[in-house]
Amino acid sequence: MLSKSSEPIDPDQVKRVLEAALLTSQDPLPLSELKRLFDDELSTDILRKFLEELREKWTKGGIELVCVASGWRFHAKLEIQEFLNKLNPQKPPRYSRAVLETLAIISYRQPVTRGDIEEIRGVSVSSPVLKVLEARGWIEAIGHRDTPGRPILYATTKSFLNDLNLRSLDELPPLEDPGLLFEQGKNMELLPITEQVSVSGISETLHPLQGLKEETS
Amino acid sequence: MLSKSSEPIDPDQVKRVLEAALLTSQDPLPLSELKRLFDDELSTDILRKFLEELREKWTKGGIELVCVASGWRFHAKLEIQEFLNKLNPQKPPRYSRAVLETLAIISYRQPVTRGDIEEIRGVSVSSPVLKVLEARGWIEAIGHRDTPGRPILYATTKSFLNDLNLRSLDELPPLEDPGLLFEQGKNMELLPITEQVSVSGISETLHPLQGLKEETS
Amino acid sequence: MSQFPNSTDTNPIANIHGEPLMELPKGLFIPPNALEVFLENFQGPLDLLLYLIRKHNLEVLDIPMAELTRQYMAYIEIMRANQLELAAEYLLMTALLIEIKSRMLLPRSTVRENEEESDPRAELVRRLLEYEQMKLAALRLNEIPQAERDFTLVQVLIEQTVVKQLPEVNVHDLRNAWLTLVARAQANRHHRVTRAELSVREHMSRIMRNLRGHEFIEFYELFGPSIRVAEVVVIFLALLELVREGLVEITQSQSIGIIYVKSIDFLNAV
Repeated sequence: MLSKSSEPIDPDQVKRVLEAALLTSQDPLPLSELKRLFDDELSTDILRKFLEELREKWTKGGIELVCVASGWRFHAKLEIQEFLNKLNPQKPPRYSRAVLETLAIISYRQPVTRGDIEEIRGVSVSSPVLKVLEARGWIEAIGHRDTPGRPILYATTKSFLNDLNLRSLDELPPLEDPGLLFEQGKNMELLPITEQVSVSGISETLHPLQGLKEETS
Repeated sequence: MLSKSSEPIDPDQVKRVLEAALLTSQDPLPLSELKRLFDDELSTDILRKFLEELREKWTKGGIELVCVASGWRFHAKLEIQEFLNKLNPQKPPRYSRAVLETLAIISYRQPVTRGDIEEIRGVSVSSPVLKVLEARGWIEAIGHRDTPGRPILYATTKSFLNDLNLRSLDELPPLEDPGLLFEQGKNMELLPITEQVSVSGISETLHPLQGLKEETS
Repeated sequence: MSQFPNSTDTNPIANIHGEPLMELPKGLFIPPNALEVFLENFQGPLDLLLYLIRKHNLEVLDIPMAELTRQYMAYIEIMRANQLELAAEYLLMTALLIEIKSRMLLPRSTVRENEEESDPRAELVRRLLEYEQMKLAALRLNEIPQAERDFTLVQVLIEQTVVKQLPEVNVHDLRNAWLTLVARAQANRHHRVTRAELSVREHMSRIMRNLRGHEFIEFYELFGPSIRVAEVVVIFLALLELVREGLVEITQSQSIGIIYVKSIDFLNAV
């Protein structure tokens, strides 16, 4: 075997082992680690030579061997990346219901305080929800309401209008008269809670709990 | 570019992309996924041919291309693993007999409930045993049996087959004919003790302690 | 693991070939923890029985029940003598073995009355064989090379060059979100009026009132339809408070099963 010092080292075997180690390692491997593969019987120079040969061998492949700060590792070449991206087409993420509702309230009722939002939504509004929208540059603090505690007033930004292709807030879709919502079975798909108002039973009473889960996400 | 149907397909480029995709993927890639790399412009037969060529190419390397339940993937060859183990001497623990027997029952008798497993093993199955297998992604709840209490039905996952380098459950080792289990001198490894001294006395009953090290852990 | 000394004056306990079990010697030379470890080696009564059958070369398809029962009992006795906690399954098996043994002693005519009654050992044999089959399967399964344990998977880095995508929102999303809010507000209007009155004490009384005259109510019944989150929390707190004060009892017969709330008063009255 390779590790026995009495036997001559087989260069092909060394390269096979080096290559397998680098292909299977999660992290870059420093020379000190790579040496341990061979019980420290190979000198740094010899290892480096083999690594250079490996690098050379892979220059025509879809992945390449590079030496980074913490050691050697393989990574996918940039020009292959576009193919690999086809495997994992990134679906655009979606905002949670909490974020969307908060944004809707701020859009239609601005300027509003956090308390206003909580009042309308019936649940507390967590800081991350507002932070997400602030970080996106869609809402901003525009002042304080002159009530005890002087709560921050939020409003939407120009950037919000730009990103939604609106010239002004007037172009937001008009809201229907809430009174109409409960007649003629209109917009029923929007009403997860009210649809079985008159039915009593377990399924229905579970709804508030389900709502809770979504809110806290 | 390769993806444009007007241009002829460059076999080297196809193999480069296939290889890079398989080397960088976390999970085995089925043919359907691999096709997407080339915008579904390559037939299954052609892809299979390239995959075979890739497999052939790597037979002399430290890693090998195999086809498992969920598709194609690379892994380190067993004979190279002994070198790699020097980098990570810590191996995942071996499963206890309780876990292994539970896994065997689920593998060969699926779908089964916890009650089924207990019936066969003659002892209650503790939750951690099932949890270990679920956490490993080897078993999953696939529904409920329509009996009182609606017990959960368990089955093995594709990931289980993948991890054992199997393409389907058919490739599991066949079950031994029950009638032959006790033929003279057969399956002696099932004895918790290795020696079958016919000496009587307490001292004999203590021998199993020697076999213990392998069993637990 | 060190060898245990062979105490010369120890009487045979786990007996071989028909010799009856002698009385358990008082000074058994088994460190209790060693015995415990030995017994832990068995997965249960079936495993122990299979061990005995193999060790004593008993015919599994024609089990000498007297012999097997004696062997089995010997182990149970050792466990008891050492005051090891014995899993219920072991005792259950004792009962089963004795029952089979006694059924085999019944005169044949009685057996024949039940048509062609099968061998009383049949079910036990079936279970033993099935378990042995699975034990063997487990061994074979464990011999198959496993990812991570026996071989490493290839994992080459793909750099995340793609900029993290931000969620898209359009005006319809906004409108729908708003309409949902309005709808919810309508549905909750009735409750909103009483919002200021939400108190834990009040809901404790309400729960107790609900329980009056009932043996129990289901947990879910406590939460009416279209209830608001704040109210869920208050009702839950009220329930916890009632439990703490020993006024109700909460039971659940199986995980994810129905939770029942019982009034202690009712329990006492019955």
